[in-house]
Amino acid sequence: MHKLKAITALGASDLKVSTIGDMTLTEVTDRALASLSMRLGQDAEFAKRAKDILGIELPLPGVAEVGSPYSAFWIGPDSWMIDASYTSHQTLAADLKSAMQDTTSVVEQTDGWCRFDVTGASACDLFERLCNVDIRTMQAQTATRCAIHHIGCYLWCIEAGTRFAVLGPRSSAGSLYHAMEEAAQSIAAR
Amino acid sequence: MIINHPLLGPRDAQEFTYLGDAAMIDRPDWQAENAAEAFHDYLYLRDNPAGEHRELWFHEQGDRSWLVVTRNTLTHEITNVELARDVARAQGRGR
Amino acid sequence: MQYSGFRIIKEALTGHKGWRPAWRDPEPKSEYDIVVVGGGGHGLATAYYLAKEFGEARIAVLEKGWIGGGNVGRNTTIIRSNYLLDGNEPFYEFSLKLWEGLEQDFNFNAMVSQRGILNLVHTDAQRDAARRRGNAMILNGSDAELLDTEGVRALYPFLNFNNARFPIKGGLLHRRGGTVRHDAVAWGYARGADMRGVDIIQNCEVTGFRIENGRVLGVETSRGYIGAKKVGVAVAGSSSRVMEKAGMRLPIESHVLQAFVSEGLKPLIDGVITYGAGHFYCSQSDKGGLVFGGDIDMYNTYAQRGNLPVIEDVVEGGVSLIPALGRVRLLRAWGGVMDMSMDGSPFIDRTGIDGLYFNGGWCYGGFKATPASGWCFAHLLSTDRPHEVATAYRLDRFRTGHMIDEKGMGAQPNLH
Amino acid sequence: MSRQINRLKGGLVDHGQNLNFTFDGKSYQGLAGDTLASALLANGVRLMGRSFKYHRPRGVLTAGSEEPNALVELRQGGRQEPNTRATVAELYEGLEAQSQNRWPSLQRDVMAVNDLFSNFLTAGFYYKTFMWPKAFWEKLYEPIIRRAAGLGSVSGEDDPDVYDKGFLHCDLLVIGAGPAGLSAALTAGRAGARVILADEDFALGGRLNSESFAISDMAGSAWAAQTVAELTSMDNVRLLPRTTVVGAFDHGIYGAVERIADHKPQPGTAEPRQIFWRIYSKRAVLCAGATERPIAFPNNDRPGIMMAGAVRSYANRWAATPHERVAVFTNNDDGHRTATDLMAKGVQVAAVIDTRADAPAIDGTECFAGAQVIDSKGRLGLETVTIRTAQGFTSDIICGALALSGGWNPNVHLTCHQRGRPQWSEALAAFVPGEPLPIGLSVAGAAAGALSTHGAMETGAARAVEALADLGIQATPGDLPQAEDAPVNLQPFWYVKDGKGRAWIDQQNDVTVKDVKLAHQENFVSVEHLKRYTTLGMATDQGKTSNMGGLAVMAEMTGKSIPETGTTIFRPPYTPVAMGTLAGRAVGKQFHPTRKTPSHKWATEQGAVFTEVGDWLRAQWYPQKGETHWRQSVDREVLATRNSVGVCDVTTLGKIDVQGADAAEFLNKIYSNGFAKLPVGKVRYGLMLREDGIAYDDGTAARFAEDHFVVTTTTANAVLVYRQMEFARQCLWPDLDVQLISTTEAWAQYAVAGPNSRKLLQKIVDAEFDISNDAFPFMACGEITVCGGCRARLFRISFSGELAYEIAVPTRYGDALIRALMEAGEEFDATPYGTEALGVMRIEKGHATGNEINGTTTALNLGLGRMVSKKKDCIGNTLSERDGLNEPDALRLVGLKPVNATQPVTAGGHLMNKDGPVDAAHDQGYVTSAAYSPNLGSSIGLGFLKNGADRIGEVIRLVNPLEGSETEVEVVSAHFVDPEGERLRA
Repeated sequence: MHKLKAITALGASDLKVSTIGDMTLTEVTDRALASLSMRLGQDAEFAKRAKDILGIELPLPGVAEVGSPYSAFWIGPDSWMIDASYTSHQTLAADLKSAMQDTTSVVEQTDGWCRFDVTGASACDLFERLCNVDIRTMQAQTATRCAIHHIGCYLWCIEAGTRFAVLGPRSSAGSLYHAMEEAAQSIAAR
Repeated sequence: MIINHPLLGPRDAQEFTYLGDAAMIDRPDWQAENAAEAFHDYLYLRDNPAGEHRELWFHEQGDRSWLVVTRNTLTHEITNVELARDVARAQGRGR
Repeated sequence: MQYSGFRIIKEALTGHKGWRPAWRDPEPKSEYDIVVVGGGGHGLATAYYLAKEFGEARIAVLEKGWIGGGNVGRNTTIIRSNYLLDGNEPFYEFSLKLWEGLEQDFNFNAMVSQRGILNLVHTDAQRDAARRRGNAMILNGSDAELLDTEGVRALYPFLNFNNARFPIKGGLLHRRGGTVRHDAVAWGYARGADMRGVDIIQNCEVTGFRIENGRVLGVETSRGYIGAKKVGVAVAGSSSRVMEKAGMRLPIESHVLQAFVSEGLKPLIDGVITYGAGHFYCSQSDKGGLVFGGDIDMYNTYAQRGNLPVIEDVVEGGVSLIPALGRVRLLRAWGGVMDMSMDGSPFIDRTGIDGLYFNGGWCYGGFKATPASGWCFAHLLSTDRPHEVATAYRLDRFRTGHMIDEKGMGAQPNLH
Repeated sequence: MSRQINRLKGGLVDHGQNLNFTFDGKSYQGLAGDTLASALLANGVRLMGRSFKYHRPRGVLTAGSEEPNALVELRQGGRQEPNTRATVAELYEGLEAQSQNRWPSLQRDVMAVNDLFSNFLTAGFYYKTFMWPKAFWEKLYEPIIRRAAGLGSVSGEDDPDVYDKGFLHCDLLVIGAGPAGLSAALTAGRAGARVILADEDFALGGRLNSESFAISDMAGSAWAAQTVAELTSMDNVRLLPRTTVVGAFDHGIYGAVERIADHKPQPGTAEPRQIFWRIYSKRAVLCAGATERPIAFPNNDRPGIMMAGAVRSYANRWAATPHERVAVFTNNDDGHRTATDLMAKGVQVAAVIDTRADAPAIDGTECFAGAQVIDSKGRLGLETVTIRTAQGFTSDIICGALALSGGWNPNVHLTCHQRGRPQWSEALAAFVPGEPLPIGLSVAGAAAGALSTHGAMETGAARAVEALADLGIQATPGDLPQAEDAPVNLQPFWYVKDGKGRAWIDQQNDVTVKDVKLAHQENFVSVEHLKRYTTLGMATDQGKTSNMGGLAVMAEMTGKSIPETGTTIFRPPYTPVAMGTLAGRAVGKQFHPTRKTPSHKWATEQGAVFTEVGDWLRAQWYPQKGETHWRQSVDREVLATRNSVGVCDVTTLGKIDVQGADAAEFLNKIYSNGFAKLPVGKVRYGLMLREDGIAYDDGTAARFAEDHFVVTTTTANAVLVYRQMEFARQCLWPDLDVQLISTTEAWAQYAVAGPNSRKLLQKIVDAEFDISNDAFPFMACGEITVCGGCRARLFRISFSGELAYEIAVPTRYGDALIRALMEAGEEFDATPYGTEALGVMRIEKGHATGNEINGTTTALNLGLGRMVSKKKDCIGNTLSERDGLNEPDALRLVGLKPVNATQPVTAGGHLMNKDGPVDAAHDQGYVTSAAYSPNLGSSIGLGFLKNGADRIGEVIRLVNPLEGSETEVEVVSAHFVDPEGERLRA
């Protein structure tokens, strides 16, 4: 293991967790990410190899497919984000690339994103104040892009109504977290 | 405004960046006789209709698709939304 | 009839029976020497100067609705001569000089008020750009001062100096810039033109041009055919629609610019302030309302209305710059359709058709340009030669590569 | 403490709960459930404000948000709120209100002198005078006018409250919770649709709370309460009281303001004052009710003269009357309703003056049929009205209040927000919603012209059923309860013609019948001209109570019908909105998100000074002990880098990952120079043009594999370049096999520059990677590991002109890497440098950045003409050949050095020939960038100079009239340092 010590997107050595009202905001760093983009005209071979290596179907637009060790959600035409445990981060992109070969462009994304999970009964009230998503009808295991405080994020519904993950650009982690915290305090003040 | 994304369904237009007339897809041949004139007309002249307008929107805070949206410039009513890539291919653009 | 304080007293004492129409509503004649299409600020100013400065007679202004109903009636009333490029600054300086004598010239108080315009800068690069601009202004005979933070604070202590995301590092002050009572400009020109015999014909829409052998003979209108030796089109907002009737495609797109006014307040903002880190500029009218605006809605439209994203974007900038505005109420939002040109600069030029002349592409700079636009268009219509300060405003400049791109945004109209 | 002398029994106020408040410093008591207006009336206060122009004493006219007169300054300091309508300000304990637009006091306002000169201050008088002498307008007249104008004042202090924004989604949005809105919501709610019901009032029910008639067997207000209770119990219904829907925008999006804390002294901790909701509705029903309109007559503006419906509201809902003796002036049955209700409450009704010859008699008071009110008296409040009977006799009637009813105008406002035009209804003598309605919006109840309670409930339910049917939701209107269904019995009557004195139409802006007539006389006859010339309808009420009156007078003048004369269309917002609400949280430091670099934490520890670069915060310089001026720090950083080694965080540069079989061909089309032949393991500098041939952005592309490049962009253009590349990929060359994704955030990247940079890197790059000059020459790139196995990318590129590298690791290790570099670099005095030193060194090296690539310059201007290939198709090359972009004396990028080394070179200065005039006509160019070069020991600059390439060695003038400086400068090569580029290859 190398000598460089990681810090969190919020610039600390340990994770930020705060409980506000009935909501808990948790910084998540133990996931590794890589994006798969299908090469032109590789549809069949791509799908086959993806199924083999990932063990899950690559999901349709707006959908997240959860599995182990790999989960995936759709990020654009012919493009998916693969989510795996952080222990695999050193090799995730390389492993996927060697499995997918020339059917796919693979890009390591682990450090492109910060992630904050929100749990609690008021989670819907919170996101109602944060982003333009019909949060109350959002089904478990769906994911969508949205803007929170002008920051482009992915919103991933883990349990409908009560548990969500927000993936935002890492450099804006502080502003993103601040916006979520302020909104949560506003909800809790009711 | 709300743009009914062919893949994602209704999305607020605020997630998109606007470019303009879908004729921007029809980039002229750089080796043609009248290339200079053709590029001038392509880049600078517009129909700018008061009514139905085919235009390019980029889903910047979304899936990064370029869309061709058919929208009425008098009422803002949107009657059709297509993936620009499909439109470009249909219009004969390739490599 | 000459307007004056004495006149008001006389009328007040005699029951105001003597006031006459500010302009007549004549029936259109069958032919004119010069027909100006468009009864907005530019069209009316053109007619006024044609009659007053160029000795032209037999002039008509054709307006499809009511005069002054376009952008001269729906703007944020700012006048300024603070342009960067040689193609522009002499023209706008000429315009500002005309503003400075306008009311006495057309005997109508348009409340020209040189309250000063302050363009704030928030980075060193912006300061360098402001310096280049300020120098260009001075070299063209305009005025400019470069203020530091303290200089700005002295003018506007209530700006956000303590808690700003983008700190105020100074500003470029243009003292001769200011505001004008916008409607009064249209009315003043209309009255002045009418007094000089110009026929202002409202509710008269041009439906086509009669063109033979490459020469325009007249216009078809909703009130019948009207012959004309020369036709000048000044219909910003509808330019593409009207010129299409003459078979022309233009380097112009139509976009909506929203503007806003607050409830009336006791004096708060003395001059005009533009925010350099967001889309917001603001002044206060004599009546007390804060008049402010920001960026266009970005999509092509002919609807004189906008949508929420821009409204919120503008107000976010406003409250960030002036935190006290949080308590001020926005009273009314409206939209004007802009001729957005391909380089952000206008056109005053002949067309491929003899006797047909075009004035348009003003983006959202049209109001301040009204006097010079009218004068230069009148010059072109009367002499067939461009006025010296408007020689760059050619329709073919994109073909030859002589763009006048103040913002450096290239051929994307909604970015200018 | 004054007593509540005009407080009645009953109503919806809590007689058991007194609330203390002050108005102009005087203490009063009101009741829970009061508004400021109802509480003042109950306390016998009729005078509440002054008019805009003549400063006439004014009282409350209405009981709602359309109020033009009773405007006050609420609260103090940063929370002071001007122009607050007393009619909608909920009373709370300790409320403090001040009257406004008067001096020294409301009772004695010296500006009232204007009223004496009103005959001189007619409509538009100011357009005709104040022109001589010229200078006097700005120096004398205008300042006086500005001070006199305006209404309330803001404190100028920062608003201490916070505001939220939010997004709601529903099947059906019901706007207004009167009888129509309640039955629409009930119908839709019972059908299981997702419903939002919003109403501006704090008590839902609309007129049901103000009228005395029953619904089936219970009071209207009781039915409302019962219905609200049922709706509250439904999970699929969301009630939004205190919420005004202010605008109807495209595609079913509505803006709404919810007042969370305005009915409290101040918001609780972390509580927002208001929330601005964007409501996304599939369908909407407008149930906004109607606004009663006055009848104009001479001196019709005295405190105590009010709308009849408002008088009913105050009596029935708020248990208050403006006076113990009230008269009524009406042209329809509503006036009679007011008289009956007042008498039932024990208020004395002096008389009912009804313009209709066939007006019905009324028990308990005299009704003068066919009569008119032709004048009124009372200085600060109404004392008598003068009437003319049908027979033509005039007589005075003593009364402290007059209730006016001229009929009702449907509240069509939101139907106009998308430029729909109302239509005239002869039956109602009013405008009703007209086509085109905003898509998805329908209208019910009084807003649609169904003015009876029954009609409101019926249409409300019907519109809901239709709207849901569109959505495939089956709904049935329940059985409607028994409710009042009186026909509209009205004889249009707009203003009293003969009679002396001014008759007000727009009370706030002081527009009278005479003003409208003058506008007509001067040919300001189109409705828009009328409005703009007289300011009719331009006040804070936007003409809700005045537009129709003005239109009617103008119609009479022109001899046309009202619809022929025109309609006035309404613009958003429906009622004025606090700007704080529209700004939400995006204010102050949160105006934009803040992007931080991986070294931010470390740099903060070093005491770095940061600067804004777009949304990024970057270290500008790193001051050290003893350095008192930023120049000392920057000079030190520059020298240390050039003499040994410096480190700079360059993470902010855009990084775009380009992969695919056609990646190289794609880049060939994006960049003006060629990339097809770039070997794997190499980096190349690339120049991008816009399609118009102007330079767009520059950067590097590193080839990691045949089918894999990493492209860097400038910080400022990262988003734009990515957008343009996606456009090219999807719209121009859709069949190229290329995939793009931004990885700007994923990698922490540092420039390591200076003669010792290799030695430093060799200490952290893992041994198996040879980065010697031979193995890893200038413009090499590769994937390596550092610090014992951390994956990294190494690029040998140089912005400073020194032997230099850029090294990237996954972002989370960026903090550790900068610490590792500094530690390993100690022996070389490795120095962190910021954006200032970066700028100095790139200027010394003549590298262009945003100052030079400014959107108007070409490759030729930049001296990069050779980089535009003519042998291939790439964006911009065709139009870059236009004459105007290739003139013989075109601007060329040059270096500039002061002849006198002690003088500064000023960025933004203009260039003039050594001799000759200094003016725009002789402008030779301008300075784009300047800095002090500690290596050359003088200030230096880059600039664009006409035909500059051929003028090296020439001495010219740098003029800066803006700051009064002029400097002689020598034109030199832009490469001040190491022009041969030996260092970077070392």
